[in-house]
Amino acid sequence: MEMIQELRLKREFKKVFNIRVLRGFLSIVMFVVLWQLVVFIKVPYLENLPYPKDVAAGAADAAGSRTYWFGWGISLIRIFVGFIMAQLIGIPLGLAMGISRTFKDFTFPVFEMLRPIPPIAWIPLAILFWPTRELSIYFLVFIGAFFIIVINVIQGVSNISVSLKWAASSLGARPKHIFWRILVPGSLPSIITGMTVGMGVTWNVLIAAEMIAGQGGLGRMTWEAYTNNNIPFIVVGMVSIGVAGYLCSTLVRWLGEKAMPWKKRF
Amino acid sequence: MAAGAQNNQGEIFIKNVTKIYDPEGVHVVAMKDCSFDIAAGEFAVIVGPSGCGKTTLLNAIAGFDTITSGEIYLDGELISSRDRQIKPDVERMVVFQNGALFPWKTVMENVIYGPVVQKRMKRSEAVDAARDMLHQVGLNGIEDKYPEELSSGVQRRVEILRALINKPKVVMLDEPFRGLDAVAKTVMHEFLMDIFCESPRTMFFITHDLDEAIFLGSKVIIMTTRPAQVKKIVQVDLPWPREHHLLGSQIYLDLKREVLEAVHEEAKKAFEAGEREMA
Amino acid sequence: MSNRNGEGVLSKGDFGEVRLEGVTKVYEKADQSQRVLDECTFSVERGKLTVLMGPSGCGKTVLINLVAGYERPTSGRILIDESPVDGPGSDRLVVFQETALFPWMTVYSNVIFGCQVQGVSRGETKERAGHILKKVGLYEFRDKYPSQLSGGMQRRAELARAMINDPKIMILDEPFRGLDAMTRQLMQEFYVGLFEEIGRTNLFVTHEIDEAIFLADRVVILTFQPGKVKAEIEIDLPRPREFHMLASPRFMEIREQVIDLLYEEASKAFAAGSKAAYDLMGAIVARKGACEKCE
Amino acid sequence: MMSRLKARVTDPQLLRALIGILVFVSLWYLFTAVLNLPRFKLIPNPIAVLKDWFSFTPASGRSIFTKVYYLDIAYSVGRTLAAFALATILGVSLGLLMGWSRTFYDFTFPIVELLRPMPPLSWIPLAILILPGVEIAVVYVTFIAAFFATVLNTLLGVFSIDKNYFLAARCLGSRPKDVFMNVIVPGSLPFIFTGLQIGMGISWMSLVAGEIIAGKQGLGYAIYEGYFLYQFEHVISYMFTLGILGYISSAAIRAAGRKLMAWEARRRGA
Repeated sequence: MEMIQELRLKREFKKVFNIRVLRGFLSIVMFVVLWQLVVFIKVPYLENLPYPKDVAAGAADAAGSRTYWFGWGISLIRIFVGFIMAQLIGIPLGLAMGISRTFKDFTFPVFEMLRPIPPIAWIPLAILFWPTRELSIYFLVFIGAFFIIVINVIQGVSNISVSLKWAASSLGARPKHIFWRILVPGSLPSIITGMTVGMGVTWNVLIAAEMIAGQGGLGRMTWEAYTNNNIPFIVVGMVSIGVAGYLCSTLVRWLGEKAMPWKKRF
Repeated sequence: MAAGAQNNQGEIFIKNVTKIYDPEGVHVVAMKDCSFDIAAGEFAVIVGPSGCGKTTLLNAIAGFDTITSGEIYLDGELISSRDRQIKPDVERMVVFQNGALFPWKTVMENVIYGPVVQKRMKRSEAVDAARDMLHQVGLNGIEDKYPEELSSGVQRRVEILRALINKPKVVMLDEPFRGLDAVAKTVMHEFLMDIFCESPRTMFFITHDLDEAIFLGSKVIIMTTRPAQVKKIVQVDLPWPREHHLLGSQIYLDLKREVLEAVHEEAKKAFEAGEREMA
Repeated sequence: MSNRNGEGVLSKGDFGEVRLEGVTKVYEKADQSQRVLDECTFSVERGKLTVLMGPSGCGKTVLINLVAGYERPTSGRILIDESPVDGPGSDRLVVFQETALFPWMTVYSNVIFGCQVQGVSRGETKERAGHILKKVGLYEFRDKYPSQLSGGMQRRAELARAMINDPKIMILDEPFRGLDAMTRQLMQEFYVGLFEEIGRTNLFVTHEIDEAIFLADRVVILTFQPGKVKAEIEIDLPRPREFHMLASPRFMEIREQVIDLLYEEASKAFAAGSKAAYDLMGAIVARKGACEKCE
Repeated sequence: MMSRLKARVTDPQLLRALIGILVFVSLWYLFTAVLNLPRFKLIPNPIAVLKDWFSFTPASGRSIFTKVYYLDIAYSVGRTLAAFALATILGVSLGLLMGWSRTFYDFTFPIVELLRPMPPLSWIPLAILILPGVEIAVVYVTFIAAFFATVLNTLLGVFSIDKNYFLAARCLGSRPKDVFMNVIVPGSLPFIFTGLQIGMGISWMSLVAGEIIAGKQGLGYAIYEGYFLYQFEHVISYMFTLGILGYISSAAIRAAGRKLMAWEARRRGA
């Protein structure tokens, strides 16, 4: 019994003074100190960096300004419109390609022809084609997520073990049952993976699109800070973009967990 | 190292070993006051329900993990206790459950890995020694293949050879033949029997297969379900080398019945406990 | 569909009989053809448990797929109660090697899947499911997902899913593979008890000798490529079967007989250069040595 | 051999692929050249694109017979290769070290996680400002893109190695450095190559953005220039050129992976 008591004490001790959490904290402190130092002693090239405290001041300024939060809103709307369109079109397309060999044979080569083109290379064409700048940004965001989701859905469908389909059909399931109750839930894990990866790429595309062609949005604000030579605000913009991207990915992952309760063990 | 010297080495004393796992605050008493001895050069087979702490003992002897209390001695040296965890070493060799041949090395590279990395042999010497060993057991011609090109039976034999080339005092095998079919298993038993009869050394063999246990073991140690203790030790006094026709003999059947009954009782207990835990 | 006597939902007596007549299966691949099954003729008797054994690559799984109706034989006929097999049907149910529970459905949803897609009324579905889940001891676990169950529980859930459809014939393709030996032994006892209680025609594939003899009324042994029927052995161990029998002289006798038959096939596999060749060559050498010593 | 070739040619899959591509190109032609649909007016038709791409005297001055086309390719490929090589060397070694040493992991992982969510392209303004010369800024942005993917996948690779290999290696008398060379490096290779594959994709994308925003030469820059000069044919032919280069580079990584991981290839063959 005392052995157990002792173990419990040890665990409590570890919880409070967890060396690993401590090291993590330390490493971030060190990072900030190093940053300060690098600017202070004027390391070549890095001397142009703002001090951490300038960035903090910039962030405080930004948090109080309406335009800053407006930028968040614009960027988020762009992401969601483009991203959701990509899912709405990409998931059914991927399912169709995964299920029908013939359909895949006809469409996949075209798909493979366009897929390796970097999404950002579509920028000029998108501006040309779409009547407004806003639409062309939606389109670019769409391209960023579209190919990834389609590939993942196809993979998801083909990864479903044939014995699950056989089991269902020997239990008397007809094609519509197999589609809705086997193929759709079975490819869900890959769909979520595709969405997570797509979300990452999408932010990257959006930032480029905003810098090049956009009006407003976090990317544009960061770019304008550059043209105004407001270096602290460039860093604030970068961090904001990072936070926004992180929140979006977390949202997708959370949705995934909600949609797939069977993935959780206990 | 002379063969005679080896015979007197590899004596294991396990004294009052207790192991408590304590992940996330739920303490699990895996083993409680477990004691038994294995004589030098003895083929000890451990059977018992899953999760009964057989692997706990193996990990402690090999030096992979600690024990909560008790002591384990090898040839009189304390190798594991509450405050002592010996480092893994070539004198205590482990053959793993799912096979741990390095998939990125060929058979030859795998077998000579030990002697070369310990700088005990030159590469060319090790290659010769390995080739001899492979030849002796009829596995020549596969030196340049990767493990995954081979059937799992051959993989297991190569892994056993990789352990033996280091001339360990103790060889510990954790369900090494799990997943092989009946025919392949028989081959493995013959193989292990030959090796053991040629140069007996202490074996610590974990299995679930009772025929295997009685056929190979000089004694079968049956463990209880959690918390694990020794339930029964059955001495197997069958003549060496064991041969297959033994399987039909009355003395074998009696032994099997004895082991079967003891194990079955524990398996049922473990099963019921498992269901309770999950509910 | 089910006669509701005291047993509730599982019918008694309405079991099927499977007969294979000269079943041959040839796979055409590019420019070569591979004969997997060759003139297989045997029957799975009504209400009996027939075990199919053979070395790896003898076409056991193909045979299962043919009987289940997932594939068609190249020639020959498969008859169920005198009518030929024509695609999958709910009179035959297959329990697969690796578990084929739908991971995204709870145990309960898995079990009622067959009833749902066949349009069985809600009340009856619920009653049947409750009955069967209790029978396999999973009633308390009905709201768990398969990944939250132990291996043994998953297999029982799968058996329940198959049995709720009240099939005439159960086809089991190494259903206990991957379980550890202890759990496997307990599952065999559970299954043999279930079989002895509710009957049903069973076609059971395994490569574990002990499992085959312990469960079977009859063991059918297939030859190595192409699969033909090599031998049929009646297992005359008394029922109900109990685990003690594993250590009975009769059991060991049959075991030796089966091993001998399998060795012969193993040697052929070796001659054919199968990947398992080294095991088998070893087997033959070991075997010969042992026999010489006996004499 | 002949029969296999014949099977290839008569394979419905190939035929269907050709039909699929033909339909796509025809639709494109129909919308742009024949029907002249409202939004398609400015988009060049496929024949015009091909003509320009393979012309001796292209209106845009950029076709496969002009020196400037290969100069653009050389700039872009050079930048990507430099950035990618740097990302591989630094990323793989950082990832392996993080996987090897708990302490090192504890200290570095929080920083990686802090910097990783920032899209590589958000670095552009800062990179241009503080780094000497636009060239280095573009390479830096491309590098960052591949770097995090490589670090993360290498780390995942080390974590994916079966624990038993470590135990076996220690049993056999390995010192830490032997474990590193004989277990960690080969064991994480499959994941490393996945990481390189992903990194290469993001690299190309970031390169194009970098070139558009800050570049002076290269495919991305030329695309944007084409847009301003109303030479839309070469916008499209350059998009396809980028696609082809991207495809070749990922094929090259796959080939290198197969070469280095003979055991994986043989398993698939068997």
